[in-house]
Amino acid sequence: MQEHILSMRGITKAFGSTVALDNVDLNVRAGEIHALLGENGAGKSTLMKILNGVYAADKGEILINGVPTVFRNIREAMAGGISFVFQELNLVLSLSTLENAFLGRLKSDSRGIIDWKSMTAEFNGFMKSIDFEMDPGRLVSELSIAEKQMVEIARALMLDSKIIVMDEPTATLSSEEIHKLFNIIRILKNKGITIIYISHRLEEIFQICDRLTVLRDGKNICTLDVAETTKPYLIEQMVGRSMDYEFPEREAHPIGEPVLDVKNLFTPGFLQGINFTLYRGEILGIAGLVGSGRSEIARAVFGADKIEKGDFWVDGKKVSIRSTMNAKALSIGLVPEDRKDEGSSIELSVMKNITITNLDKVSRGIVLNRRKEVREAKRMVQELGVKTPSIHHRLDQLSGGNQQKVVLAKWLYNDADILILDEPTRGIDVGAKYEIYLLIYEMVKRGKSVIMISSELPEIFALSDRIMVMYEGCLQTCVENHEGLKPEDIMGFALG
Amino acid sequence: MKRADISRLVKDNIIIIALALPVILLTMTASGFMTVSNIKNIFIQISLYGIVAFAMTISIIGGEFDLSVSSLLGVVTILFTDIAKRVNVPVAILVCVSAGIVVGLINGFMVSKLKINAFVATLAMMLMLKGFALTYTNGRPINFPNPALNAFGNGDFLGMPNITLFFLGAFLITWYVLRNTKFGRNVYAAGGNLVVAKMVGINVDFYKTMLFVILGFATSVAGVLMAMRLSSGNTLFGGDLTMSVVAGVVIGGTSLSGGRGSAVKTFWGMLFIGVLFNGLQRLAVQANWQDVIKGSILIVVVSVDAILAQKIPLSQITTGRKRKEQISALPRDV
Amino acid sequence: FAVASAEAPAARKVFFTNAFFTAPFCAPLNAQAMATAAENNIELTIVDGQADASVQLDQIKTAIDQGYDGIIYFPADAAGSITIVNTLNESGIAYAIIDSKVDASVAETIPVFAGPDNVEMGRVAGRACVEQIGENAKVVCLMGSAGTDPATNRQKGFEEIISQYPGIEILAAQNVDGWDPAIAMSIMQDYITRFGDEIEFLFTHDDGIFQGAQQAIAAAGLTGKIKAVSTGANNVGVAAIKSGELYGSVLHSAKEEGQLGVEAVIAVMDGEIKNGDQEWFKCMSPLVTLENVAEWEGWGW
Amino acid sequence: MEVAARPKDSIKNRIVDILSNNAILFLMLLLVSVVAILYPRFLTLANFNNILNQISVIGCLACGMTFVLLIGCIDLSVGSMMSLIGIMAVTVANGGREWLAIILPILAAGAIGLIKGGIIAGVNGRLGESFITTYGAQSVLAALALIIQGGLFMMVTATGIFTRIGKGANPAYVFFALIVICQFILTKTSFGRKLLFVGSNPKAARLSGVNIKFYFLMAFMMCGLISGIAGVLLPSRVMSANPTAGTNYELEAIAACVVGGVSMKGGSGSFVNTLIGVIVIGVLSNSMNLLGLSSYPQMIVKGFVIALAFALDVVNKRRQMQRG
Ligand SMILES: Nc1ncnc2c1ncn2[C@@H]1O[C@H](COP(=O)(O)OP(=O)(O)OP(=O)(O)O)[C@@H](O)[C@H]1O
Ligand SMILES: Nc1ncnc2c1ncn2[C@@H]1O[C@H](COP(=O)(O)OP(=O)(O)OP(=O)(O)O)[C@@H](O)[C@H]1O
Ligand SMILES: [Mg+2]
Ligand SMILES: [Mg+2]
Repeated sequence: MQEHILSMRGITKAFGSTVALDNVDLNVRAGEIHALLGENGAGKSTLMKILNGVYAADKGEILINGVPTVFRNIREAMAGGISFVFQELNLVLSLSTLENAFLGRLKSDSRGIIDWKSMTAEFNGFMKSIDFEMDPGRLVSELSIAEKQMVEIARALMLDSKIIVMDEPTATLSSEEIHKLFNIIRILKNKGITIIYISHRLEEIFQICDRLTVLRDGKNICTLDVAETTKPYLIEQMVGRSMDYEFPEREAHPIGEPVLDVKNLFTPGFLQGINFTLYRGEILGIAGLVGSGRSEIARAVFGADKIEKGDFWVDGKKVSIRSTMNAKALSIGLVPEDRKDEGSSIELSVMKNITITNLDKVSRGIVLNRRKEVREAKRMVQELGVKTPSIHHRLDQLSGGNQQKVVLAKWLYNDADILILDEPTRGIDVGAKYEIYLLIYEMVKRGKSVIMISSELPEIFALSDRIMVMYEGCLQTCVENHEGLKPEDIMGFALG
Repeated sequence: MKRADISRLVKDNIIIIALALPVILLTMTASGFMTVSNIKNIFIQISLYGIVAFAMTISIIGGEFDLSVSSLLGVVTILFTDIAKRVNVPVAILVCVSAGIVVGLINGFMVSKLKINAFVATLAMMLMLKGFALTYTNGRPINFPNPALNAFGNGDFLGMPNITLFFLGAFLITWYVLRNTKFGRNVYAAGGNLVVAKMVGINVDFYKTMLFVILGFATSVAGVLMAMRLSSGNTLFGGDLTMSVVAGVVIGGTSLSGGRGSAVKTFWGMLFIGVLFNGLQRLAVQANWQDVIKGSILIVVVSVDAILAQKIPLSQITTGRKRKEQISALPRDV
Repeated sequence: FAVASAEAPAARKVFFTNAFFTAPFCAPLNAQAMATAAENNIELTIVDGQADASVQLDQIKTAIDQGYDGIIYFPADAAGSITIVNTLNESGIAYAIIDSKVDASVAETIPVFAGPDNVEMGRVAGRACVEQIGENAKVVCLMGSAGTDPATNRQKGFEEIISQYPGIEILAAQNVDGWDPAIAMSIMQDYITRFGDEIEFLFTHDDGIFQGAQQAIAAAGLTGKIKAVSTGANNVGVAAIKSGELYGSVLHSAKEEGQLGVEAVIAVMDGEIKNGDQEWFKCMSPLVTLENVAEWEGWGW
Repeated sequence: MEVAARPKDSIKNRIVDILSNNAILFLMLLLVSVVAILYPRFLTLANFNNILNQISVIGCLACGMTFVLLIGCIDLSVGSMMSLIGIMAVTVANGGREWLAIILPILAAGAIGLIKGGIIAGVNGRLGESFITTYGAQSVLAALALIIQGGLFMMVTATGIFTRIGKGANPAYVFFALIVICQFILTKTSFGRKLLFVGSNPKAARLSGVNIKFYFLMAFMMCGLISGIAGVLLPSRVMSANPTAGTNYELEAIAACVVGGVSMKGGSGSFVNTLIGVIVIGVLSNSMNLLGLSSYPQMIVKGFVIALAFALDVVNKRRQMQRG
């Protein structure tokens, strides 16, 4: 029996009437990479937040190296040698990348005067070691979400902790960055550092993890060696039923006339003359590396950003899209990649978030019909399997994946003809992803069209009718998704 | 220089441009504007409020706001004159500075520990302080005719008004602290995003409290100087302190939503207000119309600032990967 | 053209910092000061002292720097005037104080003060009170804004008289922030709740305050039951006197004060008065009642 | 979905719950009882009427302010707006057109609100921009109020409808009606819902296809209109207009909203919160006047009560957090 560097025993935590954790154990051996798995809302993040003192457990104890320990806040946890990459990005947008990377532990001399030079050196050194180009002076507000994620990771990894907790660090990264990240994780492991790794991307578990613990509905299901298990078995443990496939089978669906034509789209300083067409009933995937400009296209088409020039045709008519209102009136919808900042209002209830995209549907004149609104919201919650105590709970009381489902629900509810999904399944568990894929199929079968941006190539492959590849603001290619197409082909384009 | 660079330059320095305009106009129209004595006058006018303005800059960057300074200033002038009269000046100074710090501590305690919204907490403090001062003096101002102190309050040192030296000192300290110290940068972090600051282990309660303590301290210094300058203490002194100071800070370009701003900005902002007020008086504009002009200018400056900020989308400020230029690692804001 | 202007003596320039520029009382004061100045070939600039001695000090320093011929100073408060008076004295500029007195420590250095005798006004009101209600009665007072010279001294004069009659009791006295009629009304409503019909007499420091309080009195049906004396005797007061709501009001003529202020500074500029002379251009303070209202109407504003 | 039932709370726990959930109201009840024991007249209909009469003007202002706070802005110019509107209203009313004197100034106030909202929306502003813009507007409007009538105090000489709306309980009816209407708009219409959403996260609202500029505009217009109503009520109540009548009312209005529980960050709160805040502050002032506290100690008590109310509220929230 190896020694446990961390063991959490009998942890129980309830939020109001929701029991998030029920008598949960977690035993982590020194120097291993331990995966924590479970559906959305299973209690993974909550368990980690109990470890670092954000929440106090109702019951249970935490032992570190066999010594009972309670951290009252993150400062104590960090001092105790544990660092965290949280599920939600924790960056100060108004500060530079460098400062964010050293947030909370700025280097200074004894008088408190900051040593910019050595911090810059350390940061550049670290970035070089993971082969990721990043300017330390850029404001974080100017970074794309993936770059932000890298800053977040850098911060935790540079800390030299004994234990590093990573809550879905790869949810917004594409395979290139993930590859780089894994390299550094392996280096850390060789140095004897223990890592707790949370992810919904199961293949990652098999790539780097040693052991894993599965939670379901706040309860322990099992703890296994990764080598001894298989993906289908894992899925069964997580979801509670067996799933043969991760993706629903591609069904042939009729593809009609063009619904959206984008010609010569330029955005200030980035997109360089993008041309593409979207057909009725089509799923158009957009692949590319982090920062290649995929989100930029989505935002431009939805009228969210100012464009330099570009023409749009919807249903064969030339239209001008100057604002999100224009786009919405043309029955275009966008699920943005940043759910917290742009996708939702976390202080408002689930229902209010869902119905905001189409209040007319649930009101007579301008007066809301509450019964109808509740009914509609409940229907959406049901359809997407959002796990929430009620539709009147605030969004920030939901788990990360469930928040993402609400953001999706919001636009599915509006039932737009053209739906642009920017990383729609970010942070969503396998089971729920499957449901969402079914919903997307459902939509296109009803004659809607979908543009799907995703950093998960398998997802793009499994769903898209055609795949567009972006590289540094330029459209590299647009290919039919047929049997013979290989991921390497796409990666080739994506790398320039 | 690219167009984007020029517009960024304009945007970052809008206040200096806004300042240059009235200065040029006034130099041309009002005789005696560009004289040493008048420039001195302008600095004297902004010095005492300026001391508080720098402290307010720190606290606004830290995401907090203090309405109670206006009452505190009055209380300090009263305490100072009263104690200086009854005991002596050093004790009076000591009491005033401690009072400022204690008020800051209480404000800080209410905000960081009791989690009372800063606006409400300091509003409550404002009422309590004012009530205290009025009860204490029964509403009557206190006089303290002391020629030596008065000479200090109104005097010069090497051609520089004494109170302006305090102002410049406050400026330099604030500038340095915000830019180069751990304390300063953590204030930016706490103001930029409190939750995040907490999540990365910054002791935000300490920082929040310090913001108010610094404000209390600066206000007590300004109050003592004001009492010396006017040889009296009065509850009504500093009635418009909060608003003028916040206006100066924000006009300078420090964002009220926290996390952004700098001492240099506030310096220009206060100077702008000083030039404007002085100029309007020199041009013999009648009082009501002075208010109309002042108000309109505030609106215009803030609007222009905000519009310029929008005109340049962030993606233009730093271009994408293709044309990425090296930017120094130093924080942008300072 | 140039010849014509050479004949008339160049207009002298006078600067006037009015601490309570925006108060309704000051509107006629400013207007009359402008008129008197024009009659005397003076260019008058009036600025708002914002009720703040610090602001006024800055204004006066700038004005001295600009080379005005004379300054009229309406102090925000007595204590705050020390530095300002010293500054004025040092500069050698001609100046006059109006409306509110300066601090005792510098009072001996000033050339001239133009304004009312607030203590005397309070006394007049006090006597009127005794005359009205006799030597046994219950009184409430609504005073002016806290800490101001008129509020302090009018009450002082009033209480000086009242204190001679042990039978007269002051039930309550409260400052009305900003001389605001709406606040006066609320306070009076609460007084009526608190004391019911015990209140026999009301002393207000301003006709506007009385006007607000009167709304509460009328709503409670106590008009005529509560006798009242006010100060000001302006249009508001005169109207109330005529309608019988108000027994009398002690005149404080804004117009007269504006005129006296300008005349005072002219006298100093002409060298007729020197610093330290402590002249007092006193405003009249008769009690205006129904009997003599015709005589005094129009003196207020 | 697993939902475990919590053990039934003990009676004691439940009482503490009720108390702490309504800390402000209980604090007020306590105060009322103390004053009522000392001054039995406190609990009379007449005094009740007085309180209603006293809170209604500031209540209307607070009601308008709530719109602006809900959208994450602030309006520092409502006080001087009220002064200006009062002067306008009395000028027109004394000219004999009393209905016009009621309607015209309110519309003018709405127009001024639109201008302010237009600026804020035009610059995509929030708290900071609205702070400075409306601070500037405060100075402009106050000066205009002084310029229009030469800074004079004006008596109301009209005798008709204009003088009646401010008498007795009428202003209170206006105030309550406003609260009911606004609360309805906020909670029961799509307009109110979108307003709340914009206040809570303007970025997300924009990306949901909401015309956020329109809502900024409307919030300020509503605030303007309603402060216009306050501006008409005030001279009708006091029977005079004063060019500086509204000085400092804006802070009182904000205080009332915030004490009642409207958040300054936008997106959270309702008109019921405002109503509670206005009543608490009104009752407090009234009882202190009755207790014979002079205006200086009154300030201390007011400040203390505001802080205390909030501290209790926070303690309550923390208790709930701990118990999950
Ligand atoms: N602050 C909170 N208040 C109320 N309920 C909460 C709160 N935080 C989490 N919960 C609830 O606790 C449960 C567990 O949430 P948690 O965030 O731990 O899930 P998770 O396993 O991390 O899921 P995901 O994969 O979606 O991130 C969920 O049902 C959630 O609704
Ligand atoms: N707000 C912004 N300000 C400045 N630059 C930005 C901003 N948002 C994105 N960028 C930059 O624009 C480029 C394209 O970003 P975009 O978000 O479109 O990329 P993406 O392909 O969607 O990749 P990601 O996976 O990072 O979302 C990146 O270099 C990014 O740094
Ligand atoms: Mg989670
Ligand atoms: Mg993207």
